[in-house]
Amino acid sequence: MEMKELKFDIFEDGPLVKSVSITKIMPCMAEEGRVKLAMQLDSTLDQVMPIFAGKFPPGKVNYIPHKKILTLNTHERVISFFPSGRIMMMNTRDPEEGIKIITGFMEKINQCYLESESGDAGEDLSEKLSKIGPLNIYNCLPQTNCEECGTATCMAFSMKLLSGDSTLDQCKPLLKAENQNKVNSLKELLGDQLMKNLGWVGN
Amino acid sequence: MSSLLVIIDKAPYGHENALSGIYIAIASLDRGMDSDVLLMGDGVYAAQKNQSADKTIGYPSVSELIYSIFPNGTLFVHLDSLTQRGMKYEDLVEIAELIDGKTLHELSKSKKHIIKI
Amino acid sequence: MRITDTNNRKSSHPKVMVIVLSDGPYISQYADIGYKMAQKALELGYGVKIFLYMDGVHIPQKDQNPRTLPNISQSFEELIEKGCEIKACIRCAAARGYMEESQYLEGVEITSVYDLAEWMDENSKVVMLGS
Amino acid sequence: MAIKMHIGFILTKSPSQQGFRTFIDFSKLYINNDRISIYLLGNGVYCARKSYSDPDLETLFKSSKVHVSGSDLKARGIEDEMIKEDMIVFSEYDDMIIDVMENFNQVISF
Repeated sequence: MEMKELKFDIFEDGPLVKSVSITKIMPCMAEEGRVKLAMQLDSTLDQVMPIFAGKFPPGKVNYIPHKKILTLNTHERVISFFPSGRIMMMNTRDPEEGIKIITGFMEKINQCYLESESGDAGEDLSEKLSKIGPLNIYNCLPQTNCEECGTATCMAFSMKLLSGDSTLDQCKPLLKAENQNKVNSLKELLGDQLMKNLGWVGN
Repeated sequence: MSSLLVIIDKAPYGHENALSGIYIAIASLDRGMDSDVLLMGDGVYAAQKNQSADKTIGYPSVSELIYSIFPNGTLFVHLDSLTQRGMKYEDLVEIAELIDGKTLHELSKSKKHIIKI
Repeated sequence: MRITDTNNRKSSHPKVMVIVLSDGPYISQYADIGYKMAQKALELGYGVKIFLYMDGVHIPQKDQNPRTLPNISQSFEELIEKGCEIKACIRCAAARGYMEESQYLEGVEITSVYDLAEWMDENSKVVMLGS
Repeated sequence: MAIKMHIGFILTKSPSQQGFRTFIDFSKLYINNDRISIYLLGNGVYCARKSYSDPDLETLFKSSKVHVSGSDLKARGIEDEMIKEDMIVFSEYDDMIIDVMENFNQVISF
Protein backbone atom coordinates (compact mmCIF):
# COMPACT_ATOMS: atom_id res chain seq x y z
CA MET A 1 0.00 0.00 0.00
CA GLU A 2 2.81 2.41 1.00
CA MET A 3 4.30 4.65 -1.70
CA LYS A 4 5.78 8.11 -2.01
CA GLU A 5 4.02 10.66 -4.19
CA LEU A 6 4.76 10.64 -7.92
CA LYS A 7 4.49 14.20 -9.21
CA PHE A 8 4.24 15.00 -12.91
CA ASP A 9 4.69 18.57 -14.17
CA ILE A 10 2.61 18.77 -17.33
CA PHE A 11 1.94 22.42 -18.19
CA GLU A 12 4.64 24.72 -16.80
CA ASP A 13 2.52 27.82 -17.45
CA GLY A 14 -0.93 26.28 -17.28
CA PRO A 15 -3.39 29.01 -16.22
CA LEU A 16 -5.05 26.74 -13.63
CA VAL A 17 -3.57 23.24 -13.46
CA LYS A 18 0.15 22.70 -13.97
CA SER A 19 0.94 19.38 -12.37
CA VAL A 20 -0.70 16.16 -11.23
CA SER A 21 0.42 13.67 -8.57
CA ILE A 22 -0.42 10.00 -8.30
CA THR A 23 -1.33 9.59 -4.64
CA LYS A 24 -2.29 5.92 -4.66
CA ILE A 25 -2.17 2.89 -6.95
CA MET A 26 -4.67 0.16 -6.10
CA PRO A 27 -5.44 -3.14 -7.80
CA CYS A 28 -8.60 -2.92 -9.89
CA MET A 29 -10.10 -6.37 -9.44
CA ALA A 30 -12.88 -5.60 -11.91
CA GLU A 31 -10.31 -6.50 -14.57
CA GLU A 32 -7.25 -8.66 -13.97
CA GLY A 33 -3.95 -6.80 -14.02
CA ARG A 34 -5.51 -3.34 -14.20
CA VAL A 35 -5.07 -0.68 -11.52
CA LYS A 36 -7.17 2.03 -9.91
CA LEU A 37 -5.35 5.37 -9.71
CA ALA A 38 -5.92 8.14 -7.19
CA MET A 39 -4.51 11.42 -8.47
CA GLN A 40 -4.35 14.98 -7.19
CA LEU A 41 -4.19 18.12 -9.33
CA ASP A 42 -2.25 21.14 -8.08
CA SER A 43 -5.43 23.25 -8.01
CA THR A 44 -9.07 22.97 -6.97
CA LEU A 45 -11.73 22.68 -9.69
CA ASP A 46 -14.75 24.34 -8.00
CA GLN A 47 -14.80 27.24 -10.42
CA VAL A 48 -14.42 25.29 -13.67
CA MET A 49 -16.40 22.16 -12.84
CA PRO A 50 -19.81 23.25 -14.23
CA ILE A 51 -18.21 24.38 -17.50
CA PHE A 52 -15.93 21.34 -17.65
CA ALA A 53 -18.93 19.05 -17.20
CA GLY A 54 -20.58 20.65 -20.23
CA LYS A 55 -17.67 19.80 -22.52
CA PHE A 56 -18.56 16.14 -22.96
CA PRO A 57 -21.23 14.19 -24.82
CA PRO A 58 -24.18 14.06 -22.37
CA GLY A 59 -24.30 10.27 -22.64
CA LYS A 60 -20.83 9.96 -21.15
CA VAL A 61 -21.36 12.39 -18.27
CA ASN A 62 -22.66 11.85 -14.77
CA TYR A 63 -22.55 15.16 -12.87
CA ILE A 64 -23.67 15.82 -9.31
CA PRO A 65 -24.33 19.59 -9.32
CA HIS A 66 -24.67 20.10 -5.54
CA LYS A 67 -21.32 18.35 -4.99
CA LYS A 68 -19.64 19.40 -8.22
CA ILE A 69 -18.42 15.84 -8.75
CA LEU A 70 -18.02 14.83 -12.41
CA THR A 71 -17.87 11.18 -13.44
CA LEU A 72 -16.99 10.40 -17.04
CA ASN A 73 -17.36 7.13 -18.88
CA THR A 74 -14.56 7.43 -21.39
CA HIS A 75 -11.42 5.65 -22.65
CA GLU A 76 -13.17 2.35 -21.67
CA ARG A 77 -13.10 3.32 -18.01
CA VAL A 78 -14.72 5.41 -15.32
CA ILE A 79 -12.96 8.62 -14.29
CA SER A 80 -14.21 10.86 -11.47
CA PHE A 81 -13.15 14.48 -10.96
CA PHE A 82 -13.68 16.05 -7.53
CA PRO A 83 -13.81 19.80 -6.75
CA SER A 84 -10.75 19.42 -4.51
CA GLY A 85 -8.72 18.51 -7.59
CA ARG A 86 -8.70 14.83 -6.73
CA ILE A 87 -9.16 12.33 -9.58
CA MET A 88 -10.06 8.65 -9.40
CA MET A 89 -9.34 6.60 -12.53
CA MET A 90 -10.53 3.00 -12.70
CA ASN A 91 -9.43 0.13 -14.90
CA THR A 92 -6.06 1.58 -15.95
CA ARG A 93 -3.12 -0.28 -17.50
CA ASP A 94 -0.35 1.56 -15.61
CA PRO A 95 0.48 5.02 -14.17
CA GLU A 96 2.01 6.09 -17.50
CA GLU A 97 -1.26 5.44 -19.34
CA GLY A 98 -3.16 7.23 -16.58
CA ILE A 99 -0.99 10.32 -16.87
CA LYS A 100 -1.25 10.32 -20.68
CA ILE A 101 -5.03 10.32 -20.46
CA ILE A 102 -5.21 12.87 -17.64
CA THR A 103 -2.94 15.27 -19.56
CA GLY A 104 -5.68 15.66 -22.18
CA PHE A 105 -8.23 16.48 -19.49
CA MET A 106 -5.87 18.97 -17.80
CA GLU A 107 -5.64 20.83 -21.09
CA LYS A 108 -9.47 20.96 -21.25
CA ILE A 109 -9.63 22.12 -17.63
CA ASN A 110 -7.25 25.00 -18.38
CA GLN A 111 -9.38 26.00 -21.39
CA CYS A 112 -12.50 25.98 -19.20
CA TYR A 113 -10.67 28.15 -16.67
CA LEU A 114 -9.79 30.74 -19.32
CA GLU A 115 -13.40 30.74 -20.54
CA SER A 116 -14.75 31.24 -17.03
CA GLU A 117 -12.24 34.05 -16.44
CA SER A 118 -13.05 35.79 -19.72
CA GLY A 119 -16.73 35.38 -18.88
CA ASP A 120 -17.65 33.71 -22.19
CA ALA A 121 -18.18 30.44 -20.43
CA GLY A 122 -21.68 30.27 -21.85
CA GLU A 123 -24.59 28.76 -19.95
CA ASP A 124 -24.18 26.26 -17.13
CA LEU A 125 -25.05 22.97 -18.81
CA SER A 126 -24.57 20.81 -15.79
CA GLU A 127 -28.27 20.81 -14.83
CA LYS A 128 -29.36 20.17 -18.43
CA LEU A 129 -27.04 17.21 -19.06
CA SER A 130 -28.82 14.79 -16.78
CA LYS A 131 -32.22 15.53 -18.35
CA ILE A 132 -31.44 14.92 -22.03
CA GLY A 133 -32.06 11.35 -23.23
CA PRO A 134 -32.02 9.75 -26.71
CA LEU A 135 -35.80 10.03 -26.99
CA ASN A 136 -35.73 13.83 -26.48
CA ILE A 137 -33.25 14.08 -29.34
CA TYR A 138 -35.06 11.56 -31.54
CA ASN A 139 -38.23 13.66 -31.32
CA CYS A 140 -36.30 16.56 -32.85
CA LEU A 141 -34.87 14.53 -35.75
CA PRO A 142 -36.41 14.11 -39.23
CA GLN A 143 -37.18 10.46 -38.32
CA THR A 144 -36.82 9.33 -41.93
CA ASN A 145 -34.27 6.57 -41.15
CA CYS A 146 -32.53 7.66 -44.36
CA GLU A 147 -29.22 6.16 -43.19
CA GLU A 148 -27.29 9.07 -44.76
CA CYS A 149 -25.51 9.44 -41.43
CA GLY A 150 -24.34 5.85 -41.71
CA THR A 151 -26.64 4.69 -38.92
CA ALA A 152 -29.63 2.46 -39.60
CA THR A 153 -32.25 4.41 -37.65
CA CYS A 154 -32.70 7.93 -36.30
CA MET A 155 -33.17 6.45 -32.81
CA ALA A 156 -29.79 4.71 -33.01
CA PHE A 157 -28.32 7.97 -34.34
CA SER A 158 -29.62 9.96 -31.37
CA MET A 159 -28.01 7.45 -29.02
CA LYS A 160 -24.69 7.75 -30.89
CA LEU A 161 -25.03 11.53 -30.60
CA LEU A 162 -25.28 11.33 -26.83
CA SER A 163 -22.36 8.93 -26.57
CA GLY A 164 -20.28 11.17 -28.82
CA ASP A 165 -19.94 8.51 -31.52
CA SER A 166 -21.85 10.63 -34.06
CA THR A 167 -22.12 14.37 -34.71
CA LEU A 168 -25.20 16.43 -35.64
CA ASP A 169 -23.73 17.54 -38.97
CA GLN A 170 -23.86 13.91 -40.11
CA CYS A 171 -27.65 14.25 -40.31
CA LYS A 172 -27.94 15.74 -43.81
CA PRO A 173 -31.75 16.10 -43.84
CA LEU A 174 -31.46 18.52 -40.90
CA LEU A 175 -29.69 20.97 -43.22
CA LYS A 176 -32.65 21.02 -45.61
CA ALA A 177 -34.92 24.04 -45.33
CA GLU A 178 -38.07 22.00 -44.70
CA ASN A 179 -36.49 20.68 -41.52
CA GLN A 180 -35.70 24.10 -40.04
CA ASN A 181 -38.47 23.55 -37.47
CA LYS A 182 -36.67 20.37 -36.34
CA VAL A 183 -33.44 22.32 -36.00
CA ASN A 184 -35.25 24.94 -33.95
CA SER A 185 -36.72 22.36 -31.58
CA LEU A 186 -33.23 20.86 -31.22
CA LYS A 187 -31.81 24.27 -30.33
CA GLU A 188 -34.63 24.69 -27.85
CA LEU A 189 -33.79 21.35 -26.25
CA LEU A 190 -30.00 21.62 -26.26
CA GLY A 191 -29.16 25.30 -26.46
CA ASP A 192 -26.45 26.68 -28.75
CA GLN A 193 -23.58 25.52 -26.53
CA LEU A 194 -24.59 21.84 -26.56
CA MET A 195 -25.55 22.07 -30.24
CA LYS A 196 -21.96 23.08 -30.90
CA ASN A 197 -20.59 20.33 -28.61
CA LEU A 198 -22.65 17.79 -30.54
CA GLY A 199 -21.12 18.98 -33.82
CA TRP A 200 -23.80 21.27 -35.27
CA VAL A 201 -22.28 23.50 -37.95
CA GLY A 202 -25.36 24.90 -39.71
CA ASN A 203 -27.32 27.88 -38.43
CA MET B 1 -28.13 -8.91 -8.15
CA SER B 2 -27.12 -9.16 -4.50
CA SER B 3 -26.69 -6.04 -2.39
CA LEU B 4 -24.83 -5.07 0.76
CA LEU B 5 -24.68 -2.35 3.39
CA VAL B 6 -21.52 -2.22 5.49
CA ILE B 7 -22.05 -0.39 8.78
CA ILE B 8 -18.88 0.96 10.38
CA ASP B 9 -19.29 2.25 13.94
CA LYS B 10 -15.68 2.36 15.12
CA ALA B 11 -13.21 5.21 14.67
CA PRO B 12 -10.42 4.50 12.15
CA TYR B 13 -6.83 3.49 13.14
CA GLY B 14 -7.73 2.72 16.76
CA HIS B 15 -9.37 -0.39 15.34
CA GLU B 16 -8.79 -2.27 12.09
CA ASN B 17 -12.56 -2.43 11.52
CA ALA B 18 -13.05 0.75 9.48
CA LEU B 19 -10.33 -0.27 7.05
CA SER B 20 -11.56 -3.86 6.87
CA GLY B 21 -15.16 -2.79 6.36
CA ILE B 22 -14.16 -0.63 3.40
CA TYR B 23 -12.23 -3.55 1.88
CA ILE B 24 -15.39 -5.69 2.02
CA ALA B 25 -17.34 -2.91 0.31
CA ILE B 26 -14.70 -2.50 -2.42
CA ALA B 27 -14.54 -6.26 -3.05
CA SER B 28 -18.32 -6.63 -3.29
CA LEU B 29 -18.55 -3.61 -5.63
CA ASP B 30 -15.83 -5.08 -7.84
CA ARG B 31 -17.93 -8.26 -7.93
CA GLY B 32 -20.89 -6.26 -9.24
CA MET B 33 -22.88 -6.06 -6.00
CA ASP B 34 -24.94 -3.00 -5.15
CA SER B 35 -22.97 -2.03 -2.06
CA ASP B 36 -22.78 1.06 0.14
CA VAL B 37 -20.96 2.05 3.31
CA LEU B 38 -22.72 3.62 6.29
CA LEU B 39 -20.77 5.43 8.99
CA MET B 40 -22.52 5.53 12.37
CA GLY B 41 -21.36 6.44 15.87
CA ASP B 42 -17.59 6.90 16.02
CA GLY B 43 -17.48 5.49 12.49
CA VAL B 44 -18.23 8.98 11.16
CA TYR B 45 -14.66 9.96 12.04
CA ALA B 46 -13.60 7.79 9.09
CA ALA B 47 -15.10 10.42 6.74
CA GLN B 48 -13.07 13.30 8.22
CA LYS B 49 -11.18 14.88 5.34
CA ASN B 50 -7.41 15.54 5.22
CA GLN B 51 -6.39 12.41 7.13
CA SER B 52 -2.73 11.56 6.60
CA ALA B 53 -2.23 8.24 8.36
CA ASP B 54 0.21 6.95 5.70
CA LYS B 55 2.67 9.78 6.25
CA THR B 56 2.33 9.81 10.05
CA ILE B 57 1.56 6.48 11.69
CA GLY B 58 2.14 4.43 8.54
CA TYR B 59 -1.42 3.14 8.24
CA PRO B 60 -3.30 3.30 4.94
CA SER B 61 -5.37 6.47 5.07
CA VAL B 62 -9.03 5.52 5.41
CA SER B 63 -10.25 8.82 3.94
CA GLU B 64 -8.10 8.04 0.87
CA LEU B 65 -9.18 4.41 0.54
CA ILE B 66 -12.87 5.24 0.87
CA TYR B 67 -12.80 7.00 -2.52
CA SER B 68 -12.42 3.56 -4.11
CA ILE B 69 -16.12 2.85 -3.56
CA PHE B 70 -17.07 5.86 -5.71
CA PRO B 71 -19.01 6.14 -8.00
CA ASN B 72 -20.72 2.72 -7.82
CA GLY B 73 -21.00 2.73 -4.04
CA THR B 74 -22.13 5.59 -1.81
CA LEU B 75 -20.53 6.68 1.45
CA PHE B 76 -23.41 7.49 3.81
CA VAL B 77 -22.78 9.40 7.02
CA HIS B 78 -25.41 9.13 9.76
CA LEU B 79 -26.59 12.69 10.37
CA ASP B 80 -27.35 12.33 14.12
CA SER B 81 -23.99 10.66 14.80
CA LEU B 82 -22.27 13.51 12.97
CA THR B 83 -24.05 16.31 14.84
CA GLN B 84 -23.59 14.53 18.18
CA ARG B 85 -19.85 14.82 17.53
CA GLY B 86 -20.03 18.49 16.62
CA MET B 87 -18.94 17.80 13.06
CA LYS B 88 -20.19 19.45 9.90
CA TYR B 89 -20.75 18.36 6.32
CA GLU B 90 -17.81 20.58 5.30
CA ASP B 91 -15.49 18.54 7.52
CA LEU B 92 -16.10 15.42 5.43
CA VAL B 93 -14.55 13.90 2.32
CA GLU B 94 -16.23 14.98 -0.90
CA ILE B 95 -18.04 11.73 -1.61
CA ALA B 96 -19.83 11.70 1.76
CA GLU B 97 -23.65 11.81 1.65
CA LEU B 98 -25.55 12.71 4.81
CA ILE B 99 -28.41 10.36 5.63
CA ASP B 100 -31.26 10.77 8.13
CA GLY B 101 -33.13 8.02 9.96
CA LYS B 102 -36.06 7.74 7.59
CA THR B 103 -33.89 7.53 4.48
CA LEU B 104 -31.58 5.08 6.21
CA HIS B 105 -34.56 2.86 7.01
CA GLU B 106 -35.53 2.82 3.32
CA LEU B 107 -31.93 2.17 2.28
CA SER B 108 -31.36 -0.69 4.70
CA LYS B 109 -34.65 -2.32 3.73
CA SER B 110 -33.49 -2.34 0.11
CA LYS B 111 -30.38 -4.38 0.98
CA LYS B 112 -30.05 -8.15 0.90
CA HIS B 113 -27.16 -8.20 3.36
CA ILE B 114 -26.26 -5.82 6.19
CA ILE B 115 -23.11 -6.28 8.25
CA LYS B 116 -21.95 -4.19 11.21
CA ILE B 117 -18.21 -4.36 11.53
CA MET C 1 -37.38 -26.83 4.24
CA ARG C 2 -35.20 -29.62 2.83
CA ILE C 3 -32.93 -31.50 5.22
CA THR C 4 -29.91 -33.14 3.62
CA ASP C 5 -27.24 -35.30 5.18
CA THR C 6 -24.10 -33.20 5.15
CA ASN C 7 -21.70 -35.56 6.85
CA ASN C 8 -18.24 -35.73 5.31
CA ARG C 9 -19.05 -33.66 2.26
CA LYS C 10 -19.78 -30.08 1.29
CA SER C 11 -23.46 -29.35 1.73
CA SER C 12 -25.52 -29.15 -1.42
CA HIS C 13 -28.27 -27.24 0.36
CA PRO C 14 -29.17 -24.15 -1.67
CA LYS C 15 -29.48 -22.04 1.46
CA VAL C 16 -26.17 -21.12 3.04
CA MET C 17 -25.33 -19.49 6.36
CA VAL C 18 -22.20 -17.36 6.10
CA ILE C 19 -20.54 -16.66 9.44
CA VAL C 20 -17.84 -13.98 9.58
CA LEU C 21 -15.58 -14.14 12.65
CA SER C 22 -13.32 -11.17 13.43
CA ASP C 23 -12.09 -11.99 16.96
CA GLY C 24 -9.34 -14.41 17.88
CA PRO C 25 -10.14 -17.46 19.99
CA TYR C 26 -10.45 -17.23 23.80
CA ILE C 27 -10.28 -13.42 24.02
CA SER C 28 -14.04 -13.38 23.46
CA GLN C 29 -16.96 -15.81 23.23
CA TYR C 30 -17.50 -15.21 19.50
CA ALA C 31 -15.54 -18.18 18.15
CA ASP C 32 -17.65 -20.44 20.39
CA ILE C 33 -20.93 -18.79 19.42
CA GLY C 34 -19.93 -19.06 15.76
CA TYR C 35 -19.11 -22.73 16.24
CA LYS C 36 -22.45 -23.44 17.93
CA MET C 37 -24.34 -21.66 15.13
CA ALA C 38 -22.40 -23.46 12.39
CA GLN C 39 -22.84 -26.84 14.09
CA LYS C 40 -26.62 -26.37 14.43
CA ALA C 41 -27.02 -25.03 10.89
CA LEU C 42 -25.14 -28.05 9.50
CA GLU C 43 -27.28 -30.37 11.64
CA LEU C 44 -30.40 -28.75 10.15
CA GLY C 45 -29.00 -29.41 6.69
CA TYR C 46 -27.94 -25.92 5.66
CA GLY C 47 -24.73 -25.11 3.91
CA VAL C 48 -22.32 -23.30 6.21
CA LYS C 49 -19.36 -21.13 5.21
CA ILE C 50 -17.12 -19.43 7.73
CA PHE C 51 -14.94 -16.48 6.76
CA LEU C 52 -12.13 -15.59 9.15
CA TYR C 53 -11.40 -11.88 9.08
CA MET C 54 -9.02 -9.67 11.05
CA ASP C 55 -8.06 -11.48 14.30
CA GLY C 56 -10.43 -14.29 13.30
CA VAL C 57 -7.56 -15.76 11.27
CA HIS C 58 -6.01 -17.00 14.56
CA ILE C 59 -8.91 -19.39 15.16
CA PRO C 60 -7.93 -22.47 13.08
CA GLN C 61 -4.26 -22.43 14.06
CA LYS C 62 -2.88 -25.93 14.72
CA ASP C 63 -1.70 -27.28 18.08
CA GLN C 64 -3.79 -25.11 20.36
CA ASN C 65 -3.76 -26.20 23.97
CA PRO C 66 -6.02 -24.05 26.13
CA ARG C 67 -5.72 -25.40 29.65
CA THR C 68 -8.92 -23.86 30.96
CA LEU C 69 -11.14 -23.21 27.94
CA PRO C 70 -12.83 -25.40 25.32
CA ASN C 71 -10.39 -26.13 22.49
CA ILE C 72 -11.55 -24.05 19.51
CA SER C 73 -9.40 -25.82 16.94
CA GLN C 74 -11.00 -29.17 17.85
CA SER C 75 -14.45 -27.62 17.42
CA PHE C 76 -13.51 -26.26 14.01
CA GLU C 77 -11.96 -29.56 12.96
CA GLU C 78 -15.34 -31.12 13.63
CA LEU C 79 -17.07 -28.44 11.52
CA ILE C 80 -14.75 -29.11 8.59
CA GLU C 81 -15.46 -32.84 8.82
CA LYS C 82 -19.17 -32.08 8.65
CA GLY C 83 -18.72 -30.16 5.41
CA CYS C 84 -18.28 -26.59 6.64
CA GLU C 85 -16.19 -24.43 4.29
CA ILE C 86 -13.66 -22.28 6.11
CA LYS C 87 -11.62 -19.51 4.49
CA ALA C 88 -9.22 -16.98 5.99
CA CYS C 89 -8.58 -13.50 4.59
CA ILE C 90 -5.07 -13.47 3.12
CA ARG C 91 -4.43 -9.82 4.02
CA CYS C 92 -5.28 -10.49 7.67
CA ALA C 93 -3.53 -13.90 7.73
CA ALA C 94 -0.27 -12.63 6.21
CA ALA C 95 -0.26 -9.67 8.59
CA ARG C 96 -0.42 -12.14 11.49
CA GLY C 97 2.20 -14.52 10.20
CA TYR C 98 0.06 -17.19 8.53
CA MET C 99 1.62 -17.60 5.11
CA GLU C 100 1.17 -21.38 4.78
CA GLU C 101 -2.11 -23.26 4.93
CA SER C 102 -0.06 -25.94 6.70
CA GLN C 103 -0.11 -23.68 9.77
CA TYR C 104 -3.87 -24.22 9.82
CA LEU C 105 -6.18 -27.16 10.34
CA GLU C 106 -6.48 -29.23 7.18
CA GLY C 107 -9.22 -27.85 4.95
CA VAL C 108 -8.85 -24.19 5.91
CA GLU C 109 -8.10 -22.09 2.82
CA ILE C 110 -6.27 -18.78 2.74
CA THR C 111 -8.06 -16.62 0.17
CA SER C 112 -9.00 -13.01 -0.41
CA VAL C 113 -11.96 -10.98 0.82
CA TYR C 114 -13.33 -11.34 -2.72
CA ASP C 115 -14.42 -14.85 -1.79
CA LEU C 116 -16.51 -13.40 1.04
CA ALA C 117 -18.07 -11.01 -1.46
CA GLU C 118 -19.01 -13.97 -3.66
CA TRP C 119 -20.50 -15.83 -0.69
CA MET C 120 -22.87 -12.92 -0.04
CA ASP C 121 -25.33 -13.91 -2.77
CA GLU C 122 -29.11 -14.22 -3.04
CA ASN C 123 -29.21 -17.58 -1.24
CA SER C 124 -27.07 -16.78 1.78
CA LYS C 125 -27.61 -15.12 5.14
CA VAL C 126 -24.61 -13.45 6.72
CA VAL C 127 -23.95 -13.30 10.46
CA MET C 128 -21.02 -11.17 11.55
CA LEU C 129 -19.56 -11.97 14.98
CA GLY C 130 -16.87 -9.92 16.67
CA SER C 131 -16.08 -7.28 19.30
CA MET D 1 -44.87 3.04 1.79
CA ALA D 2 -42.41 0.16 1.67
CA ILE D 3 -43.59 -3.33 2.54
CA LYS D 4 -43.44 -4.55 6.13
CA MET D 5 -40.61 -6.99 6.68
CA HIS D 6 -39.37 -9.32 9.37
CA ILE D 7 -36.00 -8.15 10.67
CA GLY D 8 -33.84 -10.20 13.00
CA PHE D 9 -31.22 -8.77 15.33
CA ILE D 10 -28.57 -10.82 17.10
CA LEU D 11 -27.17 -8.86 20.05
CA THR D 12 -24.01 -10.03 21.79
CA LYS D 13 -23.05 -6.81 23.57
CA SER D 14 -23.83 -5.59 27.08
CA PRO D 15 -25.28 -2.05 27.29
CA SER D 16 -21.92 -0.43 27.97
CA GLN D 17 -20.04 -2.33 25.26
CA GLN D 18 -19.03 -0.73 21.98
CA GLY D 19 -21.70 -1.43 19.39
CA PHE D 20 -24.68 -1.42 21.74
CA ARG D 21 -25.47 2.23 20.95
CA THR D 22 -25.29 1.50 17.23
CA PHE D 23 -27.70 -1.37 17.78
CA ILE D 24 -30.17 0.92 19.57
CA ASP D 25 -29.92 3.71 16.98
CA PHE D 26 -30.22 1.29 14.06
CA SER D 27 -32.99 -0.93 15.43
CA LYS D 28 -34.99 2.23 16.27
CA LEU D 29 -35.60 2.71 12.54
CA TYR D 30 -37.63 -0.49 12.35
CA ILE D 31 -39.92 0.15 15.34
CA ASN D 32 -43.57 0.60 14.27
CA ASN D 33 -42.50 -0.12 10.70
CA ASP D 34 -41.51 -3.76 10.63
CA ARG D 35 -41.73 -6.99 12.58
CA ILE D 36 -38.71 -7.30 14.89
CA SER D 37 -37.17 -10.38 16.50
CA ILE D 38 -34.15 -10.16 18.77
CA TYR D 39 -31.81 -12.91 19.93
CA LEU D 40 -29.66 -12.12 22.96
CA LEU D 41 -26.42 -14.13 23.09
CA GLY D 42 -23.19 -13.89 25.08
CA ASN D 43 -22.98 -10.60 26.96
CA GLY D 44 -26.14 -9.54 25.18
CA VAL D 45 -28.11 -11.44 27.84
CA TYR D 46 -27.28 -8.71 30.38
CA CYS D 47 -29.84 -6.58 28.50
CA ALA D 48 -32.50 -9.04 29.71
CA ARG D 49 -31.95 -8.25 33.39
CA LYS D 50 -34.93 -6.63 35.14
CA SER D 51 -32.52 -4.52 37.14
CA TYR D 52 -31.19 -2.84 33.99
CA SER D 53 -33.48 -0.41 32.25
CA ASP D 54 -32.78 1.96 29.37
CA PRO D 55 -35.79 3.82 27.91
CA ASP D 56 -34.73 3.16 24.30
CA LEU D 57 -34.15 -0.52 25.03
CA GLU D 58 -37.55 -0.90 26.71
CA THR D 59 -39.32 0.72 23.75
CA LEU D 60 -37.51 -1.62 21.40
CA PHE D 61 -38.23 -4.73 23.50
CA LYS D 62 -41.92 -3.74 23.74
CA SER D 63 -42.25 -3.84 19.96
CA SER D 64 -40.14 -6.97 19.46
CA LYS D 65 -40.11 -10.68 20.13
CA VAL D 66 -37.08 -11.21 22.38
CA HIS D 67 -35.24 -14.53 22.77
CA VAL D 68 -32.53 -15.05 25.40
CA SER D 69 -29.88 -17.76 25.48
CA GLY D 70 -30.50 -19.82 28.63
CA SER D 71 -26.97 -21.15 28.91
CA ASP D 72 -25.54 -17.63 28.64
CA LEU D 73 -27.95 -16.47 31.37
CA LYS D 74 -27.08 -19.30 33.77
CA ALA D 75 -23.37 -18.94 33.00
CA ARG D 76 -23.69 -15.38 34.28
CA GLY D 77 -25.76 -16.31 37.30
CA ILE D 78 -28.91 -14.75 35.94
CA GLU D 79 -31.94 -16.77 37.11
CA ASP D 80 -35.19 -16.81 35.15
CA GLU D 81 -36.97 -14.64 37.74
CA MET D 82 -34.28 -11.98 37.32
CA ILE D 83 -35.15 -11.28 33.68
CA LYS D 84 -37.76 -8.97 32.13
CA GLU D 85 -41.31 -9.97 31.21
CA ASP D 86 -42.15 -11.74 27.96
CA MET D 87 -38.65 -12.99 27.23
CA ILE D 88 -38.35 -16.36 25.53
CA VAL D 89 -35.50 -18.34 27.09
CA PHE D 90 -34.02 -20.91 24.70
CA SER D 91 -31.51 -23.68 25.25
CA GLU D 92 -30.89 -24.94 21.70
CA TYR D 93 -29.98 -22.79 18.70
CA ASP D 94 -32.54 -24.53 16.43
CA ASP D 95 -35.17 -21.78 16.46
CA MET D 96 -32.59 -19.05 15.95
CA ILE D 97 -31.00 -20.79 12.96
CA ILE D 98 -34.37 -21.50 11.37
CA ASP D 99 -35.49 -17.90 11.98
CA VAL D 100 -32.30 -16.59 10.39
CA MET D 101 -32.45 -18.93 7.40
CA GLU D 102 -36.21 -19.13 6.78
CA ASN D 103 -38.16 -16.38 8.56
CA PHE D 104 -36.07 -13.22 8.68
CA ASN D 105 -35.97 -11.04 5.56
CA GLN D 106 -32.80 -9.56 7.01
CA VAL D 107 -30.49 -10.47 9.86
CA ILE D 108 -28.06 -8.03 11.46
CA SER D 109 -25.72 -8.84 14.33
CA PHE D 110 -24.36 -6.34 16.82
